[in-house]
Amino acid sequence: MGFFSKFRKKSPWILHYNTGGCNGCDIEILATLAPKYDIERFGALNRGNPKQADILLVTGPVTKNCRDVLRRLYLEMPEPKVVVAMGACGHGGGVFRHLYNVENGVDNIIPVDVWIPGCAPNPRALIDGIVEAIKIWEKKSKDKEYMKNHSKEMIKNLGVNDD
Amino acid sequence: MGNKIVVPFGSQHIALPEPVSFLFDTKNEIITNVKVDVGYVHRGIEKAAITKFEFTNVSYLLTRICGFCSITHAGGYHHGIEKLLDVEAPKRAEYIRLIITELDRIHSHLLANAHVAEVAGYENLFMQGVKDREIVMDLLENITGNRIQYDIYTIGGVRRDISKETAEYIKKQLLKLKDKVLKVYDFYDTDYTFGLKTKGISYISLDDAKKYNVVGPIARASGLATDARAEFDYLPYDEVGFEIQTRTEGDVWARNIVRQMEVIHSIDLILRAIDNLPEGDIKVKYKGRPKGETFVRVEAPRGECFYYLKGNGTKVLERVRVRVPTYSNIPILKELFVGEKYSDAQPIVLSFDPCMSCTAR
Amino acid sequence: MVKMFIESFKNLFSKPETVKYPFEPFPEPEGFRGTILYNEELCIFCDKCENVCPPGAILFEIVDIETNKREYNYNPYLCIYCGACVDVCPKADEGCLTQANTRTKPLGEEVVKDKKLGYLMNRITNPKEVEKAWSELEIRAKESREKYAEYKKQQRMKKRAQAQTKKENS
Amino acid sequence: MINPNVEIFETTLEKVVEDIKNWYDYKKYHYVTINGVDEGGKLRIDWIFADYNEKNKMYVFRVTDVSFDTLIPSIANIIPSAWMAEWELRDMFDVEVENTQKGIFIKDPNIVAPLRKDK
Amino acid sequence: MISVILTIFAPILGGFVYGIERIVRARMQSRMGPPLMQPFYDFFKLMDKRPIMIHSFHALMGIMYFIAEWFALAVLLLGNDLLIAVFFHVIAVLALVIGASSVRSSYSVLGALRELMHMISYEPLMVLMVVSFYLVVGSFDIKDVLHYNGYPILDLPLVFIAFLLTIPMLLQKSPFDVAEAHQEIIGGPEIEYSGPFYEALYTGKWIEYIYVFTFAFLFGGSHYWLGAILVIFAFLFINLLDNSTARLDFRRMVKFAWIVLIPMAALNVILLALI
Repeated sequence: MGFFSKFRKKSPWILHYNTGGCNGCDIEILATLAPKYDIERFGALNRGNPKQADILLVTGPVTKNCRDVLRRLYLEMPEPKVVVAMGACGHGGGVFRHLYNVENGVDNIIPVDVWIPGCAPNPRALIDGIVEAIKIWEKKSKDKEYMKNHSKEMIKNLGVNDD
Repeated sequence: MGNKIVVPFGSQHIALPEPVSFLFDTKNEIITNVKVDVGYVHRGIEKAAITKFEFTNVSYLLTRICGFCSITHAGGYHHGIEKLLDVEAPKRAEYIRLIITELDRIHSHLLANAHVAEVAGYENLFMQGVKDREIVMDLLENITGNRIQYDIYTIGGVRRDISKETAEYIKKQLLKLKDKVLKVYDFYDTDYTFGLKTKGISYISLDDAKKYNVVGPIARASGLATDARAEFDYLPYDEVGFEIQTRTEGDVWARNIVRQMEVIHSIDLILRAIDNLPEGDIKVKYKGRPKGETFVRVEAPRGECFYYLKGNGTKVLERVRVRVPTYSNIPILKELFVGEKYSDAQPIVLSFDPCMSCTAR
Repeated sequence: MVKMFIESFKNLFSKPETVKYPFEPFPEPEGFRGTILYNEELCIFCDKCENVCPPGAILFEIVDIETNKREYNYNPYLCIYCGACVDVCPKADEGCLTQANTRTKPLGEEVVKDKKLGYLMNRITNPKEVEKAWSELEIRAKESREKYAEYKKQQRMKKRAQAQTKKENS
Repeated sequence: MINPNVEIFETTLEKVVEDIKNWYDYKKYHYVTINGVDEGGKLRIDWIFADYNEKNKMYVFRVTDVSFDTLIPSIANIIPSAWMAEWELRDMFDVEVENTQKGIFIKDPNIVAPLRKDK
Repeated sequence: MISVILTIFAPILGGFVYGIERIVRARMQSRMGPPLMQPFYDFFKLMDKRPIMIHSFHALMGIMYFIAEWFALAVLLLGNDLLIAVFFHVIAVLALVIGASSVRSSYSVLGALRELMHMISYEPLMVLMVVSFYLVVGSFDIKDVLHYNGYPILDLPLVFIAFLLTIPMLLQKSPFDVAEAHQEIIGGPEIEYSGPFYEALYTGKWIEYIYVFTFAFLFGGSHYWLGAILVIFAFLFINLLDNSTARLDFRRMVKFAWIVLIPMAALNVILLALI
C-alpha cells in the first residue's frame, strides 16, 4: 500500500475531545478552524466522528468521569491513528496535577504520540503539533506498527487483548 | 417516524466544545424528555484551592477553571483576597483590569455568537464572526503575552502595564473592530434564514427568568436587567459609564443580539477607559495573611460569578466557593427542551453558551 | 440572507485573510510568555521558583546530600507559562530565570536538547518517557529532600553531641 | 477595595425553610447559591441571596453547627433552581439532603466527601 | 463516445468538481482553503485505513449506493430514458437509507429518516422536470434533448428555478442539508461507515455532482455554450446559497418543496401544455 500512504499526510481528519480541560485549548482549536489560521489548508477537517478520524486531539487532564469515554473513542478509531495531547493538562495534568478526580494526563489512559506545550497553546503551536503528528502518522503507517508495540500494561489498561 | 428514538447529544459531539451529555427522548424529532449530565469536567478545584495552593498563587489554579472567563475568576478571587488583606489596588491597575476584562468579554461573546451560527448550519456566519475576533486576540496577546490565560491579576494590582503606544494601538484596532462588529450585528439582526432557525425558539418569559434566577445575557435577553457590573462595585464601571443592555424577546435570537450589543458597548467602555487611563503605579505591596470571610460578585461573559472566600490567618485559605453563571442557568436549560425539535436543540444549548468546566469545576 | 449572499460573492474575489504560518515565519509578539530559560551559574538555589510553580514544573533534586548540590529540572510540557517563577526569582534581573519570547517545540519524534532547560530534559532521549521520568523525579526529589533534612538533623545532633562531649571533657 | 453589604440571618435547621419561604420574593431577590463550610467537624450552611435593586446588598441565611448525619431540608420547592447546589452539597460533604441523589459530580465510589477535613 | 468516457471517468471529474467547490467555499468564507487535489488525497487515505464493519449488509448497502449512483449516471449519459435514470437514482438513495437504518446508532437512523424526507421533497420535482423536457423536446431520450434546436431554458424558466432550488436537497447543501446535518447528526447516514466503506459513500457523492450538473446542462439544449454557462451559474449559485443560509428544519424543507417548488414547476408544465 505504499502508493496510498504517500497521500495520507495530506488529509488528516481530526476528532476533538475535551476531557476536562479549561476550554482554553478548545477555543484555540476553533480559532484554528477560523479564517486566520485555517487548518483546512492541510486538508484537516474536524469530523467529530471517531470512525472516520485519523488524529485524536485530546485536551484536558482526563477526569475520572471522562476516562471511559476517551478510551472508547480511542478504540473506535480505525488504525493507523495518532493521538495528540494538547496543552499542559494533557501532559501529566498540568496545573491540575494530583487533584483527586484527575488521572494526571492523557498518557495514563491511551498512548500519546505528540504533546503540544502551552497553556493554552496558541494556534501556531497547534499547527506545529499537527505537522509533527502527521510525520509520526506517516511513519506509523509505513512501519505498520499499529498497536503491536503497545506495552502489555497499556493493552490491559485499554481493555483489549488482541489488536 | 412515530417511534420513540433516544438521541444522545454528548459527551463527545462536534457541536460541543466541552463534555456534557444530554439524552433526548424524541418522537417525530420532537423532544419529549431530557436527561442532563454535567459532571464530566469535575476536577476538584475547590478542594485543591484549600489544600495544595497558597493564597498567593491559588489564582493560577482558579483562572484555569475556565478559559473563556479566566479573567473573571482572577477578578473574583483577587477582589475578595484584597478585601481580606485590606489592600487597595491603585486606580491605574483597576483601569487595566477593566480593559482586559472587557476585551475578554468581547472575544467570548463573539465566539459564542459565532458558534450559535455554526450549529445552526450557517458556516459562513461563523467564519465572519470569528474572523474579527482575531483582532481582539492579537490585542490580548500584545498586552498580556498569552491568548487565553492572561494571568495579569496579582494581589494589589496588575502584573503588566499598558504603555502609551499600546494604548494607541488598542484604540486604533478597536475602532476598526467596531465597524466589523456592526456589520456582523447586521447579519444576526436581519438574516432571514438565521431568524427562521432562532426566532421564537426556547422562549423564556421575564417571570420565568426571575423564578429560575437566570443570569447573564440569557436573563438580559428576557428583559431582566441584572448585571453584576451594575449591582456590585468591583471595578470603576460607573466612571466609564456602564449601561445594561436588554432585549425582551427571550429566545435564541435575542440572546445573540444581546451579546452583540454588549460587544459594542464593551468596545465603547474600553475606549473611554483608555482615554481616562490614570497615571500612577500599577501595583502596591501587601502585608499579612488573609483573615475573615467575604462575598464577591463579578460579571463573567456568561453572567454573574459569585465568590466566597474564607481565610483563617494561615497561608492556605479555609474555603473557596465558586458559583459560576452556567451553574445557575442549567436548571432552566433543562426545562426548555421539552416540546422543541431535536434540530433546534444545538442552538438552544449553544445560545446558553454553556461553560461546563466552570459548572463542574 | 441576501446581504450574506452579496458578502460571500465579494469575499470570493477578495484576498483571503489566512496567514501562511508554517511556510512563512510568524514571530511571536513582543512580551510573549514563552519557554522559561535557566542559567545555572547565576542561581543561588533559593528554591523560590519551585515553591511558587503552580503545576510543579520546576523541581530541584538534591543529588549530593553532603555538599547540598542541587540540580534544576524543568518540564516545559507541564509548564503553564504563567511567569510566576520569573516574578519571584531574586536574580531575574541578571538573567538567572528568564522567560523567552519563543514557544517550546511540540514533543513528538525527539526531545529538544538545550542546556537552559535543566538536567532532566537533556538526559531523556525517548520522548514517550518524559512523563514517566518526571513522575519518578517528583518522588525522587521529595525523597532526596527528606534525606537531606534527615542528614541535616543528624549533623546537628552530631554537632550537639560533640559540643556536649567537649563540654563534659572540659 | 469592595465593601459588600451583607446581612446575615442566623437561623436553625428546622426553621430555615420557613424563614426563606416567608422572606423570599422572587421579584425582588435573587438566589445565588448554597454554600457549605466545614468548621472543624461541624458543617455551616449558608443560603445566599442578592438584591436586584440595591447595590452591593447580599443576604445570608446561616445555620451553624450542623452535624454530618442530619437531614438537611431542601428549598427546591421555593426556588426551583436550587436543586443543583443541593446535589453538590451532598456530593462534597456526604450529607443527606432531601430529594437528592449522589453522583452529580463525583461518580467514583472511592472518593467520598472531598471538602470534609476529616476524610 | 464522449458520454462513455464521461461515464467511466465520472468519479474523477466529480472529485475535481468537489475540489473546486471546497476551494470556492473557503474563499467565500475568506479562508485559503485546501488544495484542488484534496478530495483525492482523502480518497487515497481512506483506502489505506483499516476497515471496521458493523455488519456485512450495512457495508454492502454502502457499496450498493456507489454502484447504483454510477449506474444511474451511466443510464443518464449513455442515452436512455431520463425517467429511468431518475428511478435508478432513487434506488441508490434507497440503498443508503436501508443501510443506514440497519444499524443501531440513533444518528444513523435519524439520518435515514431524514434522507427519506429528502426523497419525498425532490423526487416529484425530478419527475416533473423530466416530463417537462418531454413536453418541450418530445422525447425522453437524452440524445434528442441534446439535439434539440431551441432553448429549453426559455420554455422552462420556472422549472429551471425550481430545479436550482432542488440542487441543495440533492447535494446536501445548506439550507436543505438536513440529512447530513453535520452539527446535529454528524453526517447522518454515513456516520457508521469507515475506511474503504466510507470511501464508497464519499465517492458516490462526487458522482451525484456530475449527475446533477448534467441535468443543469440539459437546459441548454443543443447550445452547449449555454449549457456550460448554466452549469457554472448553478454551481456558483448553490455555493453562494450554501454560504448564506442556515440549515432549515426538514418540515420546512418538505413544505417548501410541496407548496412552492412543485406548484411552480407544475404551473410551467401546465402553461407549456396549454400553449
